[in-house]
Amino acid sequence: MEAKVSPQKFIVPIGPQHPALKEPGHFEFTVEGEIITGATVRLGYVHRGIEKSTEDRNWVQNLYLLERICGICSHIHATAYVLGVEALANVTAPPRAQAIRTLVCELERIHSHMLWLGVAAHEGGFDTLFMYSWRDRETVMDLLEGLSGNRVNYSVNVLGGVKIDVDEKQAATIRKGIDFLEGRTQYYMKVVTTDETFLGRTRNVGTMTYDQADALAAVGPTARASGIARDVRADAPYVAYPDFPIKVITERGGDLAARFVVRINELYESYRLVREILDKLPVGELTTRVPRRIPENEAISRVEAPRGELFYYLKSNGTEKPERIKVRTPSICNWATVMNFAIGLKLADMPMILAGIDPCFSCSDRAVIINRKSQSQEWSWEDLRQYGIKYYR
Amino acid sequence: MNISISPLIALLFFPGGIFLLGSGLVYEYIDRKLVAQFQNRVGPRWFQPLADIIKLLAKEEITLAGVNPQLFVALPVVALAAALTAALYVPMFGFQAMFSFRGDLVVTLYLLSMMTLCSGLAGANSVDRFSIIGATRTLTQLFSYEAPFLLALLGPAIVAGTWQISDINTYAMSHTWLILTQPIGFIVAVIGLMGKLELPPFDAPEAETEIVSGALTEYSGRGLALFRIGKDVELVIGLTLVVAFYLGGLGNPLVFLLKTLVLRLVTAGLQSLFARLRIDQTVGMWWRIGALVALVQLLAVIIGLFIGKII
Amino acid sequence: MDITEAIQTAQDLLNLWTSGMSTPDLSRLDVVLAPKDLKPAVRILQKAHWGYLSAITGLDHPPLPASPDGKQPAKDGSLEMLYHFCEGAAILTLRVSAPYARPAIPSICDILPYATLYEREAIEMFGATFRGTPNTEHFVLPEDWPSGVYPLRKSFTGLNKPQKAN
Amino acid sequence: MTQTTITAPSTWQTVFDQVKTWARINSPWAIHFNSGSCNGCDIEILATLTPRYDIERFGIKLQGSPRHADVLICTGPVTRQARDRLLRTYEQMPDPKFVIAVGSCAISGGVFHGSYNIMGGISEVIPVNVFIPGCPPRPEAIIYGVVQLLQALKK
Repeated sequence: MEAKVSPQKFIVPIGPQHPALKEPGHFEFTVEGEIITGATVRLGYVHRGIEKSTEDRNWVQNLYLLERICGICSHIHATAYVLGVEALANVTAPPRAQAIRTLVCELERIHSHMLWLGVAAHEGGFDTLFMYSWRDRETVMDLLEGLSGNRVNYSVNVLGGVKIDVDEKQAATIRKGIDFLEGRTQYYMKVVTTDETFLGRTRNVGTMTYDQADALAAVGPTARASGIARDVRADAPYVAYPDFPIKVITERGGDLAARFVVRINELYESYRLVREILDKLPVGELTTRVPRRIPENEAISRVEAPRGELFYYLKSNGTEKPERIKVRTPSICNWATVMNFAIGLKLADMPMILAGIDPCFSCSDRAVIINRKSQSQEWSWEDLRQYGIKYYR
Repeated sequence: MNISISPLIALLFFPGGIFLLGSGLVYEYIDRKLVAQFQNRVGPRWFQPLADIIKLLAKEEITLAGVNPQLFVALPVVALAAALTAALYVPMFGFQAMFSFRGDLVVTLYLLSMMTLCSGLAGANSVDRFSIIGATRTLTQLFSYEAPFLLALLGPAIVAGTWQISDINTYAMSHTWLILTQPIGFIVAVIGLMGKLELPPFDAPEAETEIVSGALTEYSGRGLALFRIGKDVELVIGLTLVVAFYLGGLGNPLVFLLKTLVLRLVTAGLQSLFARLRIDQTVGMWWRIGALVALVQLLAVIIGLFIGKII
Repeated sequence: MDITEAIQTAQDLLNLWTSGMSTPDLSRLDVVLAPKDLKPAVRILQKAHWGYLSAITGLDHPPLPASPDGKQPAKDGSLEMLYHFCEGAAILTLRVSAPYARPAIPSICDILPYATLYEREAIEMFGATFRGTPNTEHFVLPEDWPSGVYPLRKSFTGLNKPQKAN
Repeated sequence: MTQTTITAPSTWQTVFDQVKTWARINSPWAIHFNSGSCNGCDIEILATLTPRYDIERFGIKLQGSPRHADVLICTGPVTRQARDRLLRTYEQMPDPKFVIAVGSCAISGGVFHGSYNIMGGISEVIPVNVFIPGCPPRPEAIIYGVVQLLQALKK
């Protein structure tokens, strides 16, 4: 973690190697006196040049590449890509395929939210909740494995439809699993809203007000926790969401505790959706034909990933290979929001805000080099935190 | 029960060195097993701590550049020595303490906090950011739980009228359990013990997700092994102290085993119940609640004695 | 408001540039703009609270030699930036293109501060220049990336891998 | 250790070596490094900690600092940026150290093979002892890989 010291730069290097899990990032703030005037983030440790690789693979191979952008929400990436290609070739998948896609989308949302719940608790040192939530997450992983044969990267989608079918026996096991999970979620809701030490770490931490979130284009649960009713499943319903409408869940608080509550309420919403889809699963075949060469065209497909809005732009030039595929993942939105949300705030608030917005970013400890005009001191994260506490005493 | 064995053997083998290290490992195993069971995991096998220690002893020792090498090597040894000497004054395994003199309670507590001091110094000694931060956290936490823990142990000392651990032990054995007469003192003592051993909710100094592993980040091989054994020994001594004072003294090994295991169960339960407190929260909690409550308990005891004398 | 309403309000807002408007499908509206019109258009959208900037996509149009039968004239290469704004189900795309020679597009970071990450990505992937963007450091590419090499250009065919470490 | 005369190792030496290998087999501490992986393998590695698989039964503990670990579990096709960090982490680990490459990306760059920004597998950067194929490998496969490593140590 070499420290790049240049005037007016206040560098928070987050080590690429992190004990728990998260992707490595690298923050840089510009400080004038107490107020932060500029903040930026630098990725790079996880950049695999995917958009360039899509240009030398044909449409079918790209499906397997784009599924592996993110291990936790691989199905949503595949769905967005497949919807885009079907729009390019103006083909629509049969209703049964759309419903199965929605079913797996919701199961993946349950899986992702429970994972985040465990990891966020682990970040705060609450390992028992981490163990419990990841033990219960195994149930939804079994359901997904029963459906698609793989715990992660289930590759259920095919251009023009789905590869798997849901028979009555599988539907029964899914319903049983969902009932068990619903019971457990009530327990988590109780823990998250009543446990004193947990609330001590999450209440009014990293609060983002409604207009701040609106002005900075926040997406996903982070936006909904600040009161913005923005959810692509409701605004621009795709796959089978038009026939299975969802209720957008928003919270007022805008702090980390509100984000926990929003995500757990979304779990309830997903359980309801899964049951509804299983009851009213349309009958019909599973795929339609999609030509190998997609005619020259442009398409945009937006889907709601567990962490926010996922944006795909596809351009075809009539050959077997796409001309351009642009993927804008929700985390870039979250980071962009945070970087600008930090401007104008006091240096002393930074530890809370960084830990608050998305626990997956409060990675390993941050060494902070503060460049006041005259000299640059090297503070540790702890000094920054003590500075914050002293500042407010 | 007092058995007369020549001091050398007592020091090296029986209640002293090897046996104590062994019991430290056993208690660490019990702790990891209980916490795992609470998180309904299977937990490690019985010889796990022993395997960990031997493996660490057999590993390559890396001394850092930019670190004072003598200090780097000496600190773990001093830490373990402090912990072992503290064991002499405590009635280990229900036998009489080997050496005891008036005021050995203070010496024992001093030696135990020497142990934490050494790991704090070890962290401050190295260049690596994480260990410096770990060191500051260890030392801030040391100052925060030391006072209430001492006050909590003073209660029984005043009631027993002496500062000698073995006398307090005999007093506790003969009278009603002090946990009944001084419940608050007992609670503060148990929580103080968890603070001293840096068990979770108070494990900010070595928070794995925040500062890699705190003050001991740079240690590997022998240094780390010595620190870990030191912490295990400190664990056993802490348990015996609190049991000797509050749970009606230690008559014989069986009673000792029973009571310490019960206390071990309580601490393991508390460990898996709470999230890790931020360092400023722990310090705040100790000074605002811990110290005050311990003081109130102390006053209650003194007033009680005073009234007792008048009637 | 539903899709047709949203598209309608967008068309009224940007009535200055109706010449470049087209609706490729029900829920999308494309507006071709000259680089100098970009800022006023974004300011209008922001003032009217019409949706939010969802992404900036870069497109590379490599130079085309004149076709042998002389029908299409030789076209020199150009970079095209697509600004996607989303309001409910409607997607408005502002298309701004600039030739390789002068790839200067005004930066919209002063209006929409969160656009800086997207602009940085476009800068390092396509070599576009955004006049007035606050930060031009690498966003995803490594520090030791040779300058002047833009991976998402069609002309880029891969770096020679550095030799194995040890 | 200068070996003056090649004598059959004294019984003390063999006993000592046996105890050493026994200890090494029974408490392999691991550290996890994500050199650009898509997180699929990482969450499977973390899943091995959870109650259902619980690798603590074998004595494997996920450590924070490279100094404390003997086994480096790394995932992902080494991206150019993460390359020298991976090297530095590997060098920081004390001596008897082993490397496990988890997932097909770590073996050969997997589905991202040929991209300009990745180096291919982990073995392009550091010597690897055990490869665990799969995208992502199941937690049982990861545990089986670690057990294979421990068997190899026995010999």
